[in-house]
Parts: sequence; structure tokens; C-alpha cells
Amino acid sequence: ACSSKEGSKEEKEPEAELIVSTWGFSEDFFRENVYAPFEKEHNVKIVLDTGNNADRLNKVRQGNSDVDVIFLSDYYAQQGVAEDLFEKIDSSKISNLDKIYDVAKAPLGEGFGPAYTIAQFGIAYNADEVKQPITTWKDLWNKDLANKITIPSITSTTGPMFLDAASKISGSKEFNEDQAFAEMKKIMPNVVKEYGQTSEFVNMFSQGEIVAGPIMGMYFASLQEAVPNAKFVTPAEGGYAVMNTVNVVKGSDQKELAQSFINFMLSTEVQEKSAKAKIDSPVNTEVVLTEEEATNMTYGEELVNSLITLDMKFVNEKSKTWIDRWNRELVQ
Amino acid sequence: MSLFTLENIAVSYNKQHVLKDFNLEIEKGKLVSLLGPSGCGKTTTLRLIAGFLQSDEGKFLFQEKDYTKVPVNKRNFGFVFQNYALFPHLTIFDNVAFGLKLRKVGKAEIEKRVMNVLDIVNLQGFEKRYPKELSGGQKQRVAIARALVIEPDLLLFDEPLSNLDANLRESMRVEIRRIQQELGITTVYVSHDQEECFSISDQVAIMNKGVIEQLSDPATIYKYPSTKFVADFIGFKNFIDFDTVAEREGQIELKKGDYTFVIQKDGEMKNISGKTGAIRPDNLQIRAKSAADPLPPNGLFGQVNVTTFLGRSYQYVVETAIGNFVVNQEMAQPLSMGQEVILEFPKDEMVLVD
Amino acid sequence: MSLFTLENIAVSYNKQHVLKDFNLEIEKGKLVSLLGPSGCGKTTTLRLIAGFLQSDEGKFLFQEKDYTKVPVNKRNFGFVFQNYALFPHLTIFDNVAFGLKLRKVGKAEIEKRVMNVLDIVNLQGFEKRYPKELSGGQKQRVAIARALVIEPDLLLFDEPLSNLDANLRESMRVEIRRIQQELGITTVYVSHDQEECFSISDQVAIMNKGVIEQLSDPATIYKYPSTKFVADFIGFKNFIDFDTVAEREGQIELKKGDYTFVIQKDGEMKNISGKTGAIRPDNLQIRAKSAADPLPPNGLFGQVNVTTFLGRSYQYVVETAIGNFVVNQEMAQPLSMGQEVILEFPKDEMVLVD
Amino acid sequence: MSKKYIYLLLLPGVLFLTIFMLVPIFMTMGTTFFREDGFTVEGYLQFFKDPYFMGILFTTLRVSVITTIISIFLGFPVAYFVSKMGPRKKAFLLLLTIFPLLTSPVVRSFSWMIIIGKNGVLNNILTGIGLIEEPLSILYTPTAIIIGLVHLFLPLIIITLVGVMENIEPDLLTAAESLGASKLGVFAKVVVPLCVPGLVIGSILVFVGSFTAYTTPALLGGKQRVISTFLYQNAITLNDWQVASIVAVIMIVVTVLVISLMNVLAKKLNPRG
Amino acid sequence: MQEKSRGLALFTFLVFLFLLGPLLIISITSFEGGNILKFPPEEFSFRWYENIFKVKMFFITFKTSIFVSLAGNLLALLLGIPAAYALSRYDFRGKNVLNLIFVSPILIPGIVLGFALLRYVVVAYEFSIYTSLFIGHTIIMLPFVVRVISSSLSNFDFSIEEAAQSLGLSKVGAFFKVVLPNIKSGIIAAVMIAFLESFNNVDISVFMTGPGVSTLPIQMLTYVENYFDPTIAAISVLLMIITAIFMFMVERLMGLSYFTKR
Ligand SMILES: Nc1ncnc2c1ncn2[C@@H]1O[C@H](COP(=O)(O)OP(=O)(O)OP(=O)(O)O)[C@@H](O)[C@H]1O
Ligand SMILES: Nc1ncnc2c1ncn2[C@@H]1O[C@H](COP(=O)(O)OP(=O)(O)OP(=O)(O)O)[C@@H](O)[C@H]1O
Ligand SMILES: [Mg+2]
Ligand SMILES: [Mg+2]
Repeated sequence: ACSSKEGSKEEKEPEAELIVSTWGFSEDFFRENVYAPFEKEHNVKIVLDTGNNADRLNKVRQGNSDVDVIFLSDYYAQQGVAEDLFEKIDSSKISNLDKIYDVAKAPLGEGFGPAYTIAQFGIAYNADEVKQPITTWKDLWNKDLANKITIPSITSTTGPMFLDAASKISGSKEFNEDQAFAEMKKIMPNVVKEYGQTSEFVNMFSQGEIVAGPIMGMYFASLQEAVPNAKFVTPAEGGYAVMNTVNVVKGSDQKELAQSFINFMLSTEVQEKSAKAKIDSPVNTEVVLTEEEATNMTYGEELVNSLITLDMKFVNEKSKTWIDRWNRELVQ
Repeated sequence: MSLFTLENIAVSYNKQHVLKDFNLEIEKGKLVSLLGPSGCGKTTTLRLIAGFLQSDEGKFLFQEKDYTKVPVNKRNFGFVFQNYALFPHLTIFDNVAFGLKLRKVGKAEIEKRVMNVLDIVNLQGFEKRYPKELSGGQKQRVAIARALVIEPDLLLFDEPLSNLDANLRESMRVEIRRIQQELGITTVYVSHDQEECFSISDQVAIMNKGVIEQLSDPATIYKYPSTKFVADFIGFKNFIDFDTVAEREGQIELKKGDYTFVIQKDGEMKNISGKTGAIRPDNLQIRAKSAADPLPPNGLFGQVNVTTFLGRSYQYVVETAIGNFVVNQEMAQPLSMGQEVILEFPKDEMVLVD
Repeated sequence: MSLFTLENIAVSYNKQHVLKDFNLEIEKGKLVSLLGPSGCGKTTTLRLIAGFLQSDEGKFLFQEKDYTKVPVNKRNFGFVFQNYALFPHLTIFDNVAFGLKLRKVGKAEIEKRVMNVLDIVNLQGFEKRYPKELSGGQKQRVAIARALVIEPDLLLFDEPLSNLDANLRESMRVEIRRIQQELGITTVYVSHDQEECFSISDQVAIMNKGVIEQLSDPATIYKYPSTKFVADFIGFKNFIDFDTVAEREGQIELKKGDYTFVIQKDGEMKNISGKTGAIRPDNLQIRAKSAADPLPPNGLFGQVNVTTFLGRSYQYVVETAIGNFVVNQEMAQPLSMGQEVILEFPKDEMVLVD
Repeated sequence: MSKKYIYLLLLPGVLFLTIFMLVPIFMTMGTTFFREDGFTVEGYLQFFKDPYFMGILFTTLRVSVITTIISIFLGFPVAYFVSKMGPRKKAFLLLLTIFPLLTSPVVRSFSWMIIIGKNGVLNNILTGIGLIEEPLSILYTPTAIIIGLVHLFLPLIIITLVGVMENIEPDLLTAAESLGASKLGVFAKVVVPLCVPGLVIGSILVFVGSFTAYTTPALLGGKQRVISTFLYQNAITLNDWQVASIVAVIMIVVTVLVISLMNVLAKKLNPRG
Repeated sequence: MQEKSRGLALFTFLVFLFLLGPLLIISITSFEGGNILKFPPEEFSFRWYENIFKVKMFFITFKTSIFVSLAGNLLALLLGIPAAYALSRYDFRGKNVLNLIFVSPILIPGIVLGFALLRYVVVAYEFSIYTSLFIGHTIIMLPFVVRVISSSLSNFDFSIEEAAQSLGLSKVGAFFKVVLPNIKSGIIAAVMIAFLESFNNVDISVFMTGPGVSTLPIQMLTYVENYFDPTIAAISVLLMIITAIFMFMVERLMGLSYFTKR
């Protein structure tokens, strides 16, 4: 990014700027443990553009934001790839790639950004309020849960995953759209409403509006605080992997630096710190956590490998149809 | 029998009394005028009667019922506002029809009555206009029409003709009087125009600083004001504070310094206790003095100070040994400044006031 | 030399002409009154002069400069509004001081001048109040004070005294006249009160439907109206449309049916071409007719139809062979309804009009 | 006053809006009328033929109209009351009125969840005093959306109306009363018509606000879809600005229609305005 | 009369209860000690208030928001007041169209407006982030300013404006000295509504913000996407307190009634 933009705060500092587009959570942690050391080492200033996936991606699309590095969930990152918004990465420049799980290396396709963390999409429930412990996706279909659960909206990152789960419930091995929707139709009586933001899930859960629902594991700690007897399970059919990726935006004038930044994100040092701070589950295999430290984290090769990954390319191609069907068939 | 009574009313704004110990009684079907200087409380009295204002003390009886707390809209009184208060969002027709519609009068009837009253106030053809498209006098007439058309139990007029020219004012006041008498609507009328008040009223109340100084039929007030204030207010511009007052042979003899005056005492004359003589400029006689003229009885020598043309007559201010006097007299050739004159005080035109 | 001139002015609202071919010329230092019936265009004329209104046609010259397009605030004219237009958010003091502050007058000077003018309009002690805390007449006086205090080049008064009682009105008009003359401020004055207009003005313009019918000094208009409209407007209530008019021996002989009238022809008399005779109610002579009375010259027999008390005098409507006549006469005992009377038309009081 | 001068007053604003709003908007929307083969309204026709789309359009319309009507009915008397207060009390009440606007939509909807939720304050009270047995389910229904929207937009209408009511000359109200109008009559026949300009703009603010609202329906509504959900899905999630623009144009047209209707009604109430 | 206005007073009270009740709940939850919004709160604490000051972005974006809203408000007033005046004072050709133009920014769904602005103005002319935010917010505020002010001018008696002119004020001067003071509460209402609309705006701001620059509502939105604690409630309460303090200062300086008509 050119450093002469008025928008950036420091006018006089001569050093280059690296513009990083990210969600904006735990900013203090990142500032201290990631940005600051990186700035120091490379004599660069990191400027953040924060916001949700869609908004940030949209700004990159319009070519306005001069972003160099962008953090996106795999679903949105795939859109960026499809629209040719990202630079190919020179994997030789990212030495830490070797240290991470294979699934995380190039989830969007060869040459595109790696996932720097993997989260698990499973089920949380309130053990006080459900008759039998929930262990499978299928359990959410139980009539006992009428009007007591929430599911992710199809437009959110995890929406397609739940749709996939529905397809699995139907017994189909391959993803079967029609059967999935048929199953979805059956679960709707149980659904109070869909949630678009995790905060909604948390609020509904803590206010007793719902007793169960699919959610990403990283948020479970919050639920547990509100409802001490809350449980998080990896459903028997398998949890889903939600991968957050880092990419270099096309037209970046700091490509080298951007790659160094990605490399730094994958470094054992950063990965370990952020895991211990319970911010992001590590993808770096060198990171070792105690059991205590691993609670609510997606940790361990075994677990990671057991997670189902969706073909985001396929999801992207289909999302318009799915959204449309979802609107028409499920919520009307 | 009196239709309504104001008893010991007191009204104040910001703790300052505007009306105090105010009493007024009006008989059914009568038209009573309130006359008084600007700010004396005329509008306040009307607003009180209309119910826009609550009195601090006192009682308002209407048809023997206590009306003090009856809400405005239950009173069925017509009010013509000093500042018109026309509804800007309604046409002239709708302004006038407003009260009728509320009374659920039929459409055809409304049409008829509104057109009729607009005719009376000389505003045929203005029905479709909005108030802001009228001249001041036209607005005022709409305000009158709006109050008349509902044929209320009591009509309250606050300077309803102030913005009309003499002719219109005269014809309007005749109309108001006619309607008022025909329908027997009791009316309280505020105007600063004395001729208007005197010609239209059954009774005139002269107000001063929130109290009524005199309440009588017009002719009595006109001829026999009872206080100096009233006299002054209705045009007795000349006053002489006498040193002594004595009754003698059906006449009253008055002395001021070296001068002696005589006043005819007639039957109706109410006030003979006062020590101040009052006379109107119109009633003073003035004529040029030739060198040899002696001082006539009830006369004074003087000198013309100021001359003003009034249309009908000329007005002079004459300087005399016991003060300045104002005289109006019709004459072909005006007297000139500095002219020596003789003033005469006709003995049946001077009155005594408190 | 004329200070300002209105030349062929035309003004219209919604395509209807309110003023048309309007011409007016006023000399420096003079006070000119506009008199005319409600809705004839007086306010419109003033607004035009003030610059609130643009004329469709015509020119306005002031001190020989074309003022037609000069913005209001560059004109330095004082305007007293018919509806007062006081600033509701300012105290009386600030309302009056408004113009002075704009003229960057010093604080002490403002204080002095405002207090002085408030004194003139009799509102000492009201400085701290807000307009809504005043009576109608008080507001009107503030409006006058506000216009006077800036000592403008031209003063425009729109019915400035309409809501004041007779005494105040008189003293105010004397003050206005005094200030106007002392400072030599040219003034255009609109009022519906004829006495006021006549007493205060150097010239009077009688308007009718947007044109000036007659412009003269007050005495001339008062005595010699040139048209029927003007005559009627200024109080010649009685008209006789003569069949023939003939001049004979310095007199004019007029015929109406069987009746013959004679009018004195004097030097000033401007209009001898008219065929309509006009006379004021005040100038008609009335007396009771005894059975044997012959018809006097310039006389008519009649019968009293209506009697009204006017304060000073009584008013009668008399029915005669050639129409009804209105007579005002002072008399101790009023004539009664139905009374047979003799009317006399003094030959020097009747005028001929177009 | 010369006409030129009037246009001069309007010019800066119009220029600003033209450059920064009208032109970009027309460029965005222009694309919805043109395909390779020239002008077309095909895109629009599809929407009007689609019962699903029409369904949510009408749902949204209904919710917005109801919200507007409720806001007027709640706001008008309150504005009247407030405008009659002394200056200090009036200022204080106006201050209280704007307070809700200072809270984020998320927290605000959370507070409504607490009030009208299954275990909410309202249900607790009602079941507590035995008025109902089963908790009312208001949350996640169109009713909840309406409550939320009214709460959101009521202040706008109150503040606007107070500003208008203050300039009504008090004697007009007394005049109406003296002609026989009850307090209610004065209100309906004089106050309301004179407030029409404020009422119109207030209603427009509320209606448009409700019609385009996204967060409140998303948080308080259940599975209910409103039209802005649809717009967001297409614009933000699918990045399909073509469809988003079509939806936006339809929304604008509907709004303009509703506003025209309101103006017609307003003209009836106050023909002069 | 008394009866009726007592009814009206009760009605007003209930409406205010409706408006303010939820705020009370928000205020209470903001003192929750735990990590989750809860009602009633389990323990009392100020920690989320402290948290506001710990997260630097809140303060930075708050400043941006205030700045943008104020500056935009100023421009909107500058552009809007003359327009409002012309639209309500005069009759002229094209008035309806102009009226429509001036409300149009609220008729156009925010995201579409934001998108169009981003694509055809900001990117095309390479405006900086602050400039774009400023322009975008001015556009949002303009209709509120124009319409609210012109509706409060609708019952205005313009003869006092003429009076002022005849006393020597220019047209502009008369407007400022006489018209404005008498529609003060209309202006204040317009300013407040416009300010809050802009201050709360998300739709358009989302497109106008960029690296290093964001507004408070967007920051708050970002926050709630990732955290579920009562910080946002605390911010809302804080904003109310700031407003109240501001009003209190105004009251001290010039009386609260400064905001309303006599
Ligand atoms: N805004 C307007 N639209 C249409 N007609 C108007 C408007 N203003 C005034 N008029 C008409 O123009 C005529 C002249 O009005 P103007 O106010 O000048 O009368 P005026 O002589 O001052 O009358 P008054 O003595 O009653 O005040 C009237 O007939 C009036 O109805
Ligand atoms: N709202 C108010 N606050 C304070 N004083 C007031 C208020 N209204 C009227 N007054 C005062 O009360 C007195 C009586 O007012 P009122 O309007 O009754 O007078 P008025 O006799 O009608 O006078 P005018 O002939 O000038 O209309 C006046 O001195 C006036 O200043
Ligand atoms: Mg009065
Ligand atoms: Mg007039």
C-alpha cells in the first residue's frame, strides 16, 4: 500500500505500511504479540482494516482499500480466489508451511493462502434442559426439541456445513441437495430462529430461548459461563472444520513483506501464544498444549484429521441456489 | 333578570393583578360595551368569560349556573379575536363553517348560513381563499362571520371592527346590532371607538386598571361621567379644579381663584359632590375678542396657542389665566395663532366629577 | 421636489390585479395618508414601497434613484405592520433596540433612545416583558416605537393606531406628527380613521380598487370630494342624482323631478361638471314640521324612519319623496319615529361630484 | 422575491446530492435496465412474477405500515403533551426522547428479549399475576419486529412533531374551542391539520426506516424474512449487485408510492400544506 | 379539561415507560460482573466500563464518529437550511421534484447507496477515507435537516422576517437573527436527529471506512461479532451519560430552555 494515504494516522513516519484486513477481535493480543514484533523486525507499520468477512471482501473487490494481507474464513476466501483477487503465494518464502497440518496448507487450492487456524463446528446444548445428552447431528431433529434450537443461517460461514450435515442425516453418502433440504424441512419446527451472528446464539442460549444448537467450539467458553451445565460435543457423524485463511491481495505493493507476515503468523511462537491465550487454535504441529490449555481448542492431529472439510469451491458455486431454496422452502 | 354575573373576579399574570374585585352583571339580550384605555383588562375580561382563562378568585354565573369551571367548548359562546385567529389551513368557507360542522348542521343548511353571513360581512366570492390571501380588514370580517354564524348564547367581541374603514365599520356595526337584537344574543363588546360603543350598546362599562369605574346606559355616561377618569376618557378634555362648590337656587356656584362659574343643576345630574368641573372641547364656545369686549358670565379671556384642522372643525388650544383649554369649533375661517379670544362655558354643558 | 415617485405600478396576486396603473408622488418631509375601503390595496402599496413585494410593472423612484430593485434592508424605511410583527423571542427592549443595534449605535445611546421612545408610546416599565405578555394595544405601540426609533428616511404606517383607545390614539398621533415633522421624515400613513388621517396629513389619497381617486390636502378633500366614491367614503352619505344642472348668477341650479335646489358656487369649488349632489348628514338641517309649514327653499318634507344615538348627536334616517336621507343633529330632545319633518340642504354645504 | 434567488438557495444542496448521490445511484441502477441487447425490464418482471418475493415485499410493507401507524398514534399525543410543557420540562422530555437512539441495536434487541422473551419480564409478570398460564410467544414474531421498530422510530416522530406544534398560534386552539370543539375536536380539527407537514415527514422517516431496517428484524424477528434481508443476502453475501440494485429500485418505487399516498392523505387533512 | 389532560399525562407517561424501560434494563445489565449479558445480573461490577477504556479502538472510533457526524452535520445544515427555507417559504416550479430529491437519500436503501458511493465516487475520484465518510454522512443527514426544519417552518409567521428587514437586516441577517431563533427547537430537533442517524449509521459507513479508520457503530458491530460481554451495553450507557452531562452543561451555561421556544 502506498504510504501517502491521508487516512493513516502517522503522517511523518518514513517506513512502509502493511495494511492488514482482519476481523478485529483480540486486537490487543495481536498488537502486542504479532504486529509489534513484526513491525520491529521489518521496520514497517501495520495498519488494520477491521470488519466482518463480507464487508472487507467487498471493499477489496472495489479496489479501494489498498489492503496487502487479508484474513478471511475459507468460505469468503474461496470467493476471492474465484474472482482472482489474490496473489499466488511463493511457498518457498513461507518456511513455516512445513510445520502445519496438511489440511491447512492450501485449503483454497494450490498457491493460495494457508489456514492459520482451524475451528471446530459442533453442537452445544444445555444439559439441564435436554432429556437425553445430545451426541449426534441427528439428535437435533428430535421432536423433544420443538422450538428449542437455533441453526446457523445459510449465509453465515457455517450454514453450508449444517446443510451438509443434513445431507448426511438423510443417509446419502455424497452430498445430496434435495435430500438435505428435505431433512432441513423436518428440523424447522425445532428452530426458533436462525442465527447470523454468534452473539445471537449466546444470548438466546443464556436467556433460555434455546437449549441447543450447532456452534463453533471456540465460542463454547462463553456459553459455559452463562449456563454452567452446557456441553459441547463433536457429533458422532463428525464435526466440521472451519478454516481461517490468510492471503495476499492482488496489486499489493508489499508482496514480500506480506508473505513474511503470513510466515510469521504460522510460526510456532505466534501459534503457541495465541493458543495459550485461547484465541486461535493452532495449526502448527510443533505447538504443545497441556490438557488445561487445550480445553475448547481444536487441538491434536487426531481431532483435526477427523474433522470434515467442505469443498469451498463447490459451496461457492452452489450458494446462490442454496440461499434461494433455503428462503423459499424453509423459512416461509 | 341578569343572564350572567361576574362576582369578585381576580385575575393575575405572573402575580400581577390584571383584574381585581371585578363585578359585572348583564341582562339577557343586552349588548354591553367595555371601554377603557389600552391594557386596562378588556381582553382579559372577555377571555375570562369565554373560559380561556381561569380566575384566581371569584365566580362566573351564567343563567344562574356556576360556569366558572365549565370547559370552553361547552359554553357555546362566540368569540371574535383581536388578532382574528383564523385557521390558516381552512378556506374562508371552512373557517366560517367550522362551528356549524361541529354542531352537526346539515350540509345544505351550512352552505346557506355560511353564504348568508359572508354576505352580511361583504365577502361574497371569497369563500375559496385562504386566510393569508386576505387583507387585514377582510380577515377581521371573517372572524366576525365565524362567530355570528353559530348563533351562540353569548357573543364576545374583541375590537371586531378596528381594521375597517368608517363606512364598513358603520354598516357592520348596524348588522351586528341587528343580528344581536333579532336573535336576542347577549353580547359583550370591546372597542376603543367611543362612537361605536355608544351607538351600539345598551350599556357601557368604562374600565380603568382592571375595575369598572362606571356602568350606565350610553346617554348617561356621555352626559354625566361620574369620575374624572371617565370624563377624561370620553372626551371631557377640559378640567377645572374648583376651590369652592356651593349650591344656590337650583344652580351650583363654583369658584376658582377670582373666577366664578355657574352650573345648571338638572334632575338627572348624578354627581354634585365632585369638586372638579369638566367640559368637552366641542361644548366650549370660542370667539375672537375685540378690544372692548367685557368678560361674559362663565367666561374667560385667553389666547390661541395651537390650531389643528380636524375635518369637520378646527381645534384650538387656548391659554388662560387658570390653565389651557381645548376647544373644537366649526367655523369658516380659522382663528390664527396668538389671537385674543373669549371662552365661554355654557352652564348646562359643564358637569362635576369626583 | 418629490422625494419619491411610484410610476405606473401594477401588482397582482394569482393573476388578479390588486394595483394597476398606480401613480403616487410624495414630497420630502410630507405625511401622506392612504384612505380607502378594506381590501382596496393600501397594505399592498405600503409593502411595495417597503420592498417586500416586487411590482409586475412600473417603477419606484426614491431621491431620484431607481429603487425598484433595491433590497429591503438597503432602503432604511421604517414599517409599522398591521399585525405588529413583533419578534417573539425578544423582550420589548430588544424589539425596539433591534434596528439601533444593527446601526451600531453605542450601548448607552441605545438605552437612551429606546427608553425615550418607550416613554413616548407610554410603555415605560414594560422593557423586560415579551410580546406575548402584552395587550393588543400595547403590542401595537411597541411596533410604532420600533419603527420610530431608527429615524428612517421614510416611515410607513399600516393602521398603526387601530387598537388604541381614543385618547391614546390622539396623543400618539400628535407624537407621530411631532417626530415626523421634527426630523422631517417623509411618511406614508394608512388608516381607516378619517379624523386621524385628516388631522395628521399634509396630503390625503383616497384609494378605490387599487387606484387613487383623489389626492389633495385634507381640507380640500374634506370639502370638495371630486367623485361620488370619494364623497361617499368621507361621509357624504346623501346623494341626489339630478336631472338637470344649470349655472346661473354665480349659483348652480339643479333639478330633480319637481324639486329645485341651488348650490353656491365658490372659488375653490373644483367640480361643477358633476350631476350628482352630495351632502353630509351633519350638514343637513332637520326640524319638526308643524302642519302649516310651507316647503322652504332647498327643502324637502319627510318622515323620520330610524333614530340612533351617537353620543354627541342623534342620527335620523328620513324618508322623502326623492329618497331616504341620513341626518345627524345635536338636539336636547330626540325626534321620534314617524315624526313629520322638514329637511333643508344649506346651499353652501352641498357639492357636485362625478 | 425573484425566482432566481430561490433557486440559488437550493442550488448548493441539489448540486451536492446530484454529484455524490444521484449520479452514482443512477449509474448503479442503470445497469439493471440494460443487457447486451439493450433496454429491458426483464429483471424486474421476474421479481414481480415471483410469489416468494412478493410475499416478503408485502410482509415488509405490512410491518412498516403498522409500525408507522402505531408510532403516529403513540407519538402524536405525546408530542402534543410535551409541546404544552414549560420550556424546561419540554427540553428535559425531549432529552429523554432521544436517549433510546443512543443505544446500539444489538443491546436494544437484547433488552427486548429480556422483556418479551419466553422467560422475560413481561411473561413473568403476566403469569405471576395469573393473567395467563402459558408464556406468550411474542419474541421472534412479526409483533416483536414491530415493537422493536416502534421503539426505534418513535423518538423521531415525537421530536419532529414537537417542533411543528410549537409554532401553532395558541389562539387558534382557543378559537376552535370557543366554536364548540372539544379538546379532542381541537386536536383533530386544528392541531392535526396544522401538524400535517411534520406528520408527513415524521411518517416518512418511520416508514422508510422500518421498510429498510435490517438489524432489528434480523435480531427480533424469527424465521421471518423482510425485504432488506433479501437485499443483504444478494449484495453482501452473494455480491450480486445487479439483483441488489433491482431490489433497491423496487424498494424505492414502493416507498415513493407510499409517500405519494401519504401526501394525498395529507392534502385532505390540510389542503393548504 | 383537567380530566382530559390527566389522561394525556398518563398516556405520555406510559409511552415514556415504553421508550425508557429497555434502557433501564440495558443499564442494569451493563453492571454485570460476568462475561455474558445477563438479566438480572449476578454480580455487580464496573469491569465492562473499564474494558471500554482498555480497547483503544472504541475511543479512536468514537472520536472519528463524533468528528464525522459533527462535520457532516455542519455541512448538511449549510446546504440544508437554505433549501428548507426556500422549500417552505416559497411556491415555485419544480418544488415537488426538489422535495423528492432532498428526501431521496433516506429512500434509497443504505447499502446500495453506500455501494454506489464507494464504486462511483470514492474509488473513481480516489477520495481519502475521511473525505468519503464525511460526504457519505452529509448525504445521510441532509434529508433529516431539510425536512425537519421545513416542517417546523410550515406554521411560521414570516411577517417578523419582513419586520427585521425593514429595520435594516439583510435577508440573510433576518434569517439568522429572527427566523432561526424562533424555530430553534426545530433546528435542534433536526440537528439531533441527523446527528444520531449519522452517529448510528452502519450501512454506508461500512463502505466508507478503511485501514485504520472506522466508526464507533462499526467497531461495536465488529465487537459483538466476536465477544458477548456487556461492553456494548456499557458503551450505550456511557453515551447516555455523556449526553446527559452535555445537556447539564448546556443547562448551566444557558438554561435547558435554550433548546425550546419560549
Ligand atoms: N396573498 C394574497 N393572495 C391573494 N390575494 C391577496 C393576497 N394578499 C392580499 N390580497 C388581496 O388583495 C387586495 C388588497 O389587499 P390589501 O392588503 O392591500 O388591502 P388593504 O387595503 O390593506 O385592506 P385592509 O384595510 O382590509 O387592510 C385584497 O382584496 C386582498 O384580498
Ligand atoms: N400573558 C401575559 N403576561 C403578563 N401580562 C399580561 C399578559 N397578557 C396581558 N397582560 C397584561 O395585562 C393587562 C391587561 O391586558 P388586556 O389584554 O386585557 O388589555 P386590553 O384592555 O385588552 O388592552 P388593549 O386595548 O390594548 O387590547 C395589560 O397591561 C397586559 O400588559
Ligand atoms: Mg385587548
Ligand atoms: Mg391592510
